[in-house]
Amino acid sequence: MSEDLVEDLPEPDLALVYTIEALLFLAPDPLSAQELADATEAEEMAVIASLATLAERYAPGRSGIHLRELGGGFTFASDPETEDAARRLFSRPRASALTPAQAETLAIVAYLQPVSRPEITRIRGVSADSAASTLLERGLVEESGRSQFGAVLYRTTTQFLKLFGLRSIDELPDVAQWDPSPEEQAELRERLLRAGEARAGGDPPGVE
Amino acid sequence: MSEDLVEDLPEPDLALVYTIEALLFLAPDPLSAQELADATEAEEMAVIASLATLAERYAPGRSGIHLRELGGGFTFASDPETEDAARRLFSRPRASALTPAQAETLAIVAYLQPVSRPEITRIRGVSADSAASTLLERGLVEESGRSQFGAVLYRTTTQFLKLFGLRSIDELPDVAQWDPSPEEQAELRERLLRAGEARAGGDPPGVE
Amino acid sequence: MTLPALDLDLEIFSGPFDLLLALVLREEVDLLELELADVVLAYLDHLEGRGELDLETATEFIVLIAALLELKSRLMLAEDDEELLDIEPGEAAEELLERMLQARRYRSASTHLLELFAREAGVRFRGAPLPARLRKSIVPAGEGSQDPAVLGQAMGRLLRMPPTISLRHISTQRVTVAERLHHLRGLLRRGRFSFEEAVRGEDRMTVAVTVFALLELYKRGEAHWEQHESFGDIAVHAVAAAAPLRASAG
Repeated sequence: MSEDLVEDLPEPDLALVYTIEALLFLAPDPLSAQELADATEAEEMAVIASLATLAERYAPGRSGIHLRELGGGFTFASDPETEDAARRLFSRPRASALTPAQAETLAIVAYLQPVSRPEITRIRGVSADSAASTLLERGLVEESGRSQFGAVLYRTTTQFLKLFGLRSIDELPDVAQWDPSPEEQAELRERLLRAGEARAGGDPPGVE
Repeated sequence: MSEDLVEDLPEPDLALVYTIEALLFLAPDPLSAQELADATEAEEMAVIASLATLAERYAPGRSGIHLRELGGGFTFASDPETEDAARRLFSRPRASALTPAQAETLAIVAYLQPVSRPEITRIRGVSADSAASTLLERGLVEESGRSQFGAVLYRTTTQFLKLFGLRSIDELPDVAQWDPSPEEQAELRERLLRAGEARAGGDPPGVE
Repeated sequence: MTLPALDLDLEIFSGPFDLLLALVLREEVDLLELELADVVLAYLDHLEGRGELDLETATEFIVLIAALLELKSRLMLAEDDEELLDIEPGEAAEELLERMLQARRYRSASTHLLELFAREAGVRFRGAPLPARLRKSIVPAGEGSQDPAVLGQAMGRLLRMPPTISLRHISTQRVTVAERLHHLRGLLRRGRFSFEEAVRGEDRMTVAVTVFALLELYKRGEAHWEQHESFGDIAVHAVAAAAPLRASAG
């Protein structure tokens, strides 16, 4: 909820606040202001005002439940401080860790979606089949049709956005920021080129 | 929460109140004071004091979520007054009825029935397990015995015919109009398997 | 990263793997004289010695060794085969560089994702199903609301064969046993066929692979065959599903 929206909002109607509170509690997936407005038959501005009221009530330090804007909508989530008790109660961790192969595959899908398995394999340099299957099973990626050559394409899911604390995929930083500096790239290129040029000079390789 | 319990309770610890709030929010079923005490590693009296605080906060007229005592445990439930909105929210027809994976899986079952899951996977080139489970859940396909190798076979249901407005399976559209190579004479099943195996062999790298 | 810990003792080089890599890139070790298979074997010994597989290191090793293999295979092409080589050495290096950068880019991105994941580690969401009375209100989509054409289109997509890979630059044809098995099984549905007709018009490689496929069918008890004279036609019969395996190859 951005600050400028919170200002100058109409005084929220308590019945609407409570209804939205109940809908967010019931819904398995994040709800957009538009969806909430349709369900409550209220103006979107009134919905946004109600969400601002709820954001204050369900704020860190004020409740064990937090209102979060995630995966293209609003949803309630537990305060991470309560995780120890939750783990004892449900006797399992919230989500098992990702292996490096799964994380890499997920990063490629997140940035290049929709992307096919062969393309992921090409970028990683090793097969991504087992990692991709696990990500599918865990609901972090899903199929999104086929490429013109018939390969299944993958994209990330709302579940992915929820578990990674993202409002939308656009919140991911520009991938180019991790590229090496131009100097480093130039040095790498030169080293590779020199190795490649070995072929051009000297005897035809492999021929006695 | 009975009134006599609320009297003479210790001042509740806010961290404990928030933790119990989070646990009640997460749990699908009612939790007893004992279960909450075990999970939070707190005294049962302190848990009961926290529940009393929460009962005040989540009371009718103060929130769209109510704390209720049910079957010897405590649980959050949505305010019945919000149910009209909930019905509007959840009864909206789903925007895109079938995902691409589901449409493919359903088409394979519809045209080739009875057909086994491994065969569906071979034709698709990737696993169809999640799509097949969803179709089963939605009542569009059902089991129809086992193949000679023991694999479960699937066929479409009456519900499927209704949903697609078909009187019988013979009314399925002729594939010919979407057939990329209609000149091929081989049987549909055989051609699908061949194409599926070619796809599973992998796209040429770099052509995506 | 433990790749530097991999010590090699090869004919032309002895020392840690990362040093070898650096030397190859600086051309101080001739890639053409380097037996990459020995490097792989040394790595396998190294793995066995450690008793555990570190996937991250293994991945890195595979990427590096694959890059070296590709570079070496390009080096090994004789110069007068120029038309077979559609990539210049410079381009090869560019391509390799691009690939390394890309792999590195997404590896870094994955680190960022893991940080986000860890940051959110204690956050849980409610997964409880809807109360029964609300579930009942979910009306199923109306009758006839779905277009059967969706199914026909899906079939059309599934019938599409992926484009065949151009193998002009490779002299051997790529024929797999699996393809020939499929072909033979198709013929076998009729009960019997002659080998002659199974390979009519095919090149020698395909014929050879078809023989392998036939052996495979025999091994699996799906077919047996008879050949009445040397170099004569082979008659192949389907074996009934329940029939015991019979050695009847001639």
